[in-house]
Amino acid sequence: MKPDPEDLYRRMARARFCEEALADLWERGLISGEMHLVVEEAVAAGVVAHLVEGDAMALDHRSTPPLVARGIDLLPLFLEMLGHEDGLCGGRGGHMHLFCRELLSASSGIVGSSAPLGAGFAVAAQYLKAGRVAVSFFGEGAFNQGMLLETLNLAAAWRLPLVLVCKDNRWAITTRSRSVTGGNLLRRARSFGIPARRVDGTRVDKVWEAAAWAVGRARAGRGPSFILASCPRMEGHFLGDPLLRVFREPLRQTMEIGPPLMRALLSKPVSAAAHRLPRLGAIGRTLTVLGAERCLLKKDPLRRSASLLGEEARRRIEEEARREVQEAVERALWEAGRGGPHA
Amino acid sequence: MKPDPEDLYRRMARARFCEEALADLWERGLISGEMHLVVEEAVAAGVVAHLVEGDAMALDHRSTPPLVARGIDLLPLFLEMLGHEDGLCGGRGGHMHLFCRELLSASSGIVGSSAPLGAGFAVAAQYLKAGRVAVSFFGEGAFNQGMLLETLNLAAAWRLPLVLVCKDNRWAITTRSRSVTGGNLLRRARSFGIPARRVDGTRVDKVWEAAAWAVGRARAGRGPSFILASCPRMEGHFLGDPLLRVFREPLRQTMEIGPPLMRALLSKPVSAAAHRLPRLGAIGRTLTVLGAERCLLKKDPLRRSASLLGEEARRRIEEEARREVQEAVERALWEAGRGGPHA
Amino acid sequence: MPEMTFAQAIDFALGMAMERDERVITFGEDVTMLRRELFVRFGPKRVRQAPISEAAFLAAGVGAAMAGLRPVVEIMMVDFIAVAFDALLNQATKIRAFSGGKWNVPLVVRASCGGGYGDAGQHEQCLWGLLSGMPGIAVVVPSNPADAAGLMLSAVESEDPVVFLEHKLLSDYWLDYLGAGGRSTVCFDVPAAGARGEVPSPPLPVPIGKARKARDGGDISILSLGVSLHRCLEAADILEDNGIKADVVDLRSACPLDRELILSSAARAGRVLVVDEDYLGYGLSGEVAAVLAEAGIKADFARVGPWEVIPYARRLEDEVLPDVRRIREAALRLCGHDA
Amino acid sequence: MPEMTFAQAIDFALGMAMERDERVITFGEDVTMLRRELFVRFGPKRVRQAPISEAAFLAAGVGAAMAGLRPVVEIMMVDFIAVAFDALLNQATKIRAFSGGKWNVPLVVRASCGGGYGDAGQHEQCLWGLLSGMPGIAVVVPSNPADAAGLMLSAVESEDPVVFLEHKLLSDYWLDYLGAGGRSTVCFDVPAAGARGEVPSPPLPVPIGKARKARDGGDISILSLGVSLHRCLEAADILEDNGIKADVVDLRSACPLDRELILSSAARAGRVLVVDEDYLGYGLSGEVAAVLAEAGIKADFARVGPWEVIPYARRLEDEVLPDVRRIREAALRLCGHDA
Ligand SMILES: Cc1ncc(C[n+]2csc(CCOP(=O)(O)OP(=O)(O)O)c2C)c(N)n1
Ligand SMILES: Cc1ncc(C[n+]2csc(CCOP(=O)(O)OP(=O)(O)O)c2C)c(N)n1
Ligand SMILES: [Mg+2]
Ligand SMILES: [Mg+2]
Repeated sequence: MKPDPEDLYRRMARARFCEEALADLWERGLISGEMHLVVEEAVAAGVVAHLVEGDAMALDHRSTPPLVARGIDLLPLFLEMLGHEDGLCGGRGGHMHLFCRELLSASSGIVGSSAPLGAGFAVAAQYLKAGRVAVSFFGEGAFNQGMLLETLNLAAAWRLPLVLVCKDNRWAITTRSRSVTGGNLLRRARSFGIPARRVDGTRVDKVWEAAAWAVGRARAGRGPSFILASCPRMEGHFLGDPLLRVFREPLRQTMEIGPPLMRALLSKPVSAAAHRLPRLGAIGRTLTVLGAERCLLKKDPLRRSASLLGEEARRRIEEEARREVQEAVERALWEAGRGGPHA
Repeated sequence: MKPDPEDLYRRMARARFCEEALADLWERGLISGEMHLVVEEAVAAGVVAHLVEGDAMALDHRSTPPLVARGIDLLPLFLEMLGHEDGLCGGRGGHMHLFCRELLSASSGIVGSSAPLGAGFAVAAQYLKAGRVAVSFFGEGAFNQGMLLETLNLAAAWRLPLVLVCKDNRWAITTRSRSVTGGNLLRRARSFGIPARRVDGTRVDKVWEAAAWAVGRARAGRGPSFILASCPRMEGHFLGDPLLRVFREPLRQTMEIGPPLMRALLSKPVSAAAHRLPRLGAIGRTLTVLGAERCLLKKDPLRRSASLLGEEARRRIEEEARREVQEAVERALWEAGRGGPHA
Repeated sequence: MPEMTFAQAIDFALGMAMERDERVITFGEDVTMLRRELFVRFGPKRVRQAPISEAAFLAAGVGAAMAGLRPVVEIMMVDFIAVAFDALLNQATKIRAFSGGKWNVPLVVRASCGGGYGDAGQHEQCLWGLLSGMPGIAVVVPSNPADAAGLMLSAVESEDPVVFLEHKLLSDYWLDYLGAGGRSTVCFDVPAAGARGEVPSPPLPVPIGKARKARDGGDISILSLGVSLHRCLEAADILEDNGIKADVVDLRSACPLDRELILSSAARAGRVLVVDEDYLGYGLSGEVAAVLAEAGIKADFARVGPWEVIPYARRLEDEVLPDVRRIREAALRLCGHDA
Repeated sequence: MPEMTFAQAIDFALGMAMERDERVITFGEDVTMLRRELFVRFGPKRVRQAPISEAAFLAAGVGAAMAGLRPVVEIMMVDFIAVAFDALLNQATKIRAFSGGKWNVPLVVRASCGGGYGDAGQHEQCLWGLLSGMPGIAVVVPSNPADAAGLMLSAVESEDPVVFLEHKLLSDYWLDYLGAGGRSTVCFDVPAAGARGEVPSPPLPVPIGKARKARDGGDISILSLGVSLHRCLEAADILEDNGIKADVVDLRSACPLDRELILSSAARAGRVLVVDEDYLGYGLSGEVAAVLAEAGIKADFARVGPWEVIPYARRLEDEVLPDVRRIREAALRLCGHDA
């Protein structure tokens, strides 16, 4: 079996343009609350391309790309984000709690909870629909959450048809995951008896291959597998991440963050200032690293996958996807009475 | 450094005789609730022999042997078991909730909770008392509990002076732990970045050596270690374990357990009885294995350690320990007004 | 009607549900032994042994329920729900709401509960008040075999999460495992009418949220459930000697409450005594008080039950758990007698 | 007295406590950024970054507290306490009781709470009712900077576990992180008097369990806390137009309750309205009703707040969270006016 580059690219493009549209709606204040966006389209597309009807997905707080890559109707999705009663969940779920029963897909904002939820989907598949599988998506930060660790064992002990996909963007909000994580995630999964592969999460073809292996194992009743996909994190933890604003609006943010830090540096006993300087430095370094990583655009998964197909196809697919997303957004805005073209 | 066989034997003998005394009190109905006893004296003694004042212990539902091996006052211990107001905890804790502030030792009946509790003790040691360590004891069944798995990571990430001791008796109540556990526990601990050693938990000298290594690492600020000690389980999960009663009182128990199982075997659709027979067989097998393991007395850790010292010393130590325990029990019964010698 | 023990009645109903509906499965620690008759009948796929990973396997129950099964997940003792609380608070009970009513979670959580045999407060809690504090849940607490069977049937048939609590003093095997251990040297105050009784065969579903008037009086309305209900009935008999006729209502579920029956019984009597084995603070008794107050029923009110952690010593435990003496005294005080 | 934001006041008090007592440490996810000023002052040992392992690090907080530290453990949002519930329910709050009073747990759990910015019901809960349902805990919910600082001081000085809840509408940085994200295109209904105010320097401890009469009336007693308190004050002002003078009581802690002030305010007014942002069922409002009923105060009673999961859409959220309109209407009804 070989990947179909056009199909994969279409999934990715739809996902990316939806993310961009959501960012725009969010900036305009039409979406409330936190909004976590991603550049994880390659992971989403490469995995969900293997799913068929009856397969299930358990998603985390970055749940739109897998849903969009899998082909969810865009209008109810956008209406949901706008809090509209015709939204996917009647406006009651919002972006961290998207539920699509038809696609057997559920998301949750509690870090780690997508793992056991996926295990439950896999239990049902085992019982009701031999050959069907479940996928859980989560971040590397979630890998220290007890219920996820328990699930590694449960999935192995029960030989569940479960694919565990870790999107390793190296950060959990402002924490470098490495600094709070012992050992190594691949070995960790294996030590529970789960076969594991590492993959470059910006390369959709590589993700596709790893997922072919993992989904194939699950369908054949050979139990769970683990995929560790490295991904960039380009937009901070959520939109408007205050740490990234230091770079976008340096003046304003530095004025906000700086003075209290200086006060802390010089607070009593002032003699301690020498000890404190390196700590201030540590904070500064975190900010710098966060900012610098954001600029690693050369790793943009969408651009990288473009090379897998011809220029003409790329342009056609992008155009179609862009049009589809745009129409859905406009239609959603119009239905929400919020100033679409016909408002 | 070499182990002191007399010291170790004394710790073990005290622990064993206390367990026997508790079993007796329990049989006489003077102790209420569940009562989990152990033949894990070698693990307890081999580990706690390394502890000094200011070291802490977090214990599970089998918490008397480490306390006794460490030298806790026996009278308040027995009074606690009898529910007396002068007991270790005023009669309010009981055998699963023994707290001894002087020895920085706390037990908990929630499986797995001794791991993070020990981590907290280790945090305090790190902060308040450099060179002091904490030990967590737990069973192999607890190794699938999320908070314990999280603690492996936390201990590694924070480089805590924590010794994690797993008493692997291969069973969690009636469940063969292997049948619900993926991978391998030693690898599991190592995959979190925790150095690990396996040891025969019936050989106090071997346990002592492993503990010397682990406690030494912790004292030196080199972080957590893991010891996997295999132990027999000779008394069922708790005293009066109904599954073991099948062997002790075969007639009565078979009458209780048998007929409902036969009804289940022959319930509608009766045609299914053929499928059901092997399941009945599985239950029978579990019972048999549980019963058989109970009889592996040749692995009794106390007898095995006797060979480490001369006959005369063994007899002397046993006699002293037996006298001490007996006196404490009698005194406790007398204070509890429950028919000791002076009642 | 056959007579059964409380424990038999529950597994009788569960077996019936499993026979009727292939989607009903059960899993949890030690279930192949605890539910060995069901294991023999339905096999390892439908009666499945779990590792000691309540957080994962309860959340897996949520997922399984969403994807078409009807899992009955056993958490050995309700106290242990604490390690799996997220699966209830943030997952199971949120999904119908978050999905705009489009997705539901037909999950039963089965657990033993309650004290009176000396295991102390980490293993003898009731927690139905705490559990009832999350929207979207039902918490049933049967007090006799027929209700136990009927409520188990209804729980399995419910489209939304139900916690089914099985009191250890009523379930002979739990009490034997945990309290007696085959000893004849201990005895426990087991309410006979709760531990054994007639059960319709096949069992009749008992609707969740319908209370039952267990005794008709009119001078005072005593509300309770589970084991405490039997203590109330005993106290009510004694109260007759003081000329007090008591209504005793078996609430049957801590949540939802049967407002209608509570209000009618309370309104007639003008005096309400809530007897609860769960912690009194911020729980069932408070909710009852609020329901009464909201309805404008200004009854005299009192409650009997524990404010504190349940101690180990049997004597201390008896002082904390609701007993006949304290129920009677509280009732007398409410009725203006000197207790 | 210097003026501070609500958020500044908390860290001001915590910084003071850390300066005074070496045993005070804080850990949790992202604390080196969230508490970066404290990090600069006290370093990585006393302000320690944790993995996303709430169950382990909260239980580690219990152990650390038992062994001589005074940890302030941050659980980013109170909703996440569900994954660490055992550490509170079965460990922290049990140890004083189980040890016969010989060992205690001076632990502070700090978490943000509350809604009104569109994050929906898995991230906007209050849960103080649920938390108060376990014996041995205190749950404080400040409504203004001075109280926030004073209660934080008392929490750190407490010998027993205290949950300190910081409402996200009052804490500017939380609201910015989670709601605004630097946007000028959204706005939130932030009560000005709660988000900023004078704080004594050094801060004065506010005793835990002492309520405050925030407004004196006498026709009706409105009881609330946190953000809702400000909604009540606003409603009370409007109620004056209807000739109704309202007591407004800031409970300050969901547990313990200040029975004295509640009873005196309720007894005088004869009408009690509990306004709660936490789920109404089986929580604070019920406990208040029971306290009143037990004391024989037969007041007219109503409550305003959510019965259900908080929905995502801002409009729907507004319908569920207590607001001035519904408070006013409930008060009018209680006072016999047509609302
Ligand atoms: C149990 C729990 N703890 C903390 C949080 C707050 N939180 C939300 S996202 C996040 C970071 C998650 O990191 P990771 O799993 O790596 O995912 P990423 O955001 O990097 O994609 C945290 C700590 C939460 N939602 N749930
Ligand atoms: C969280 C939790 N789940 C379940 C139990 C019930 N339980 C008590 S002991 C036990 C078995 C523990 O097995 P293991 O850790 O191997 O210890 P062992 O009893 O074999 O020494 C179980 C399941 C519990 N106490 N806590
Ligand atoms: Mg990440
Ligand atoms: Mg074991």
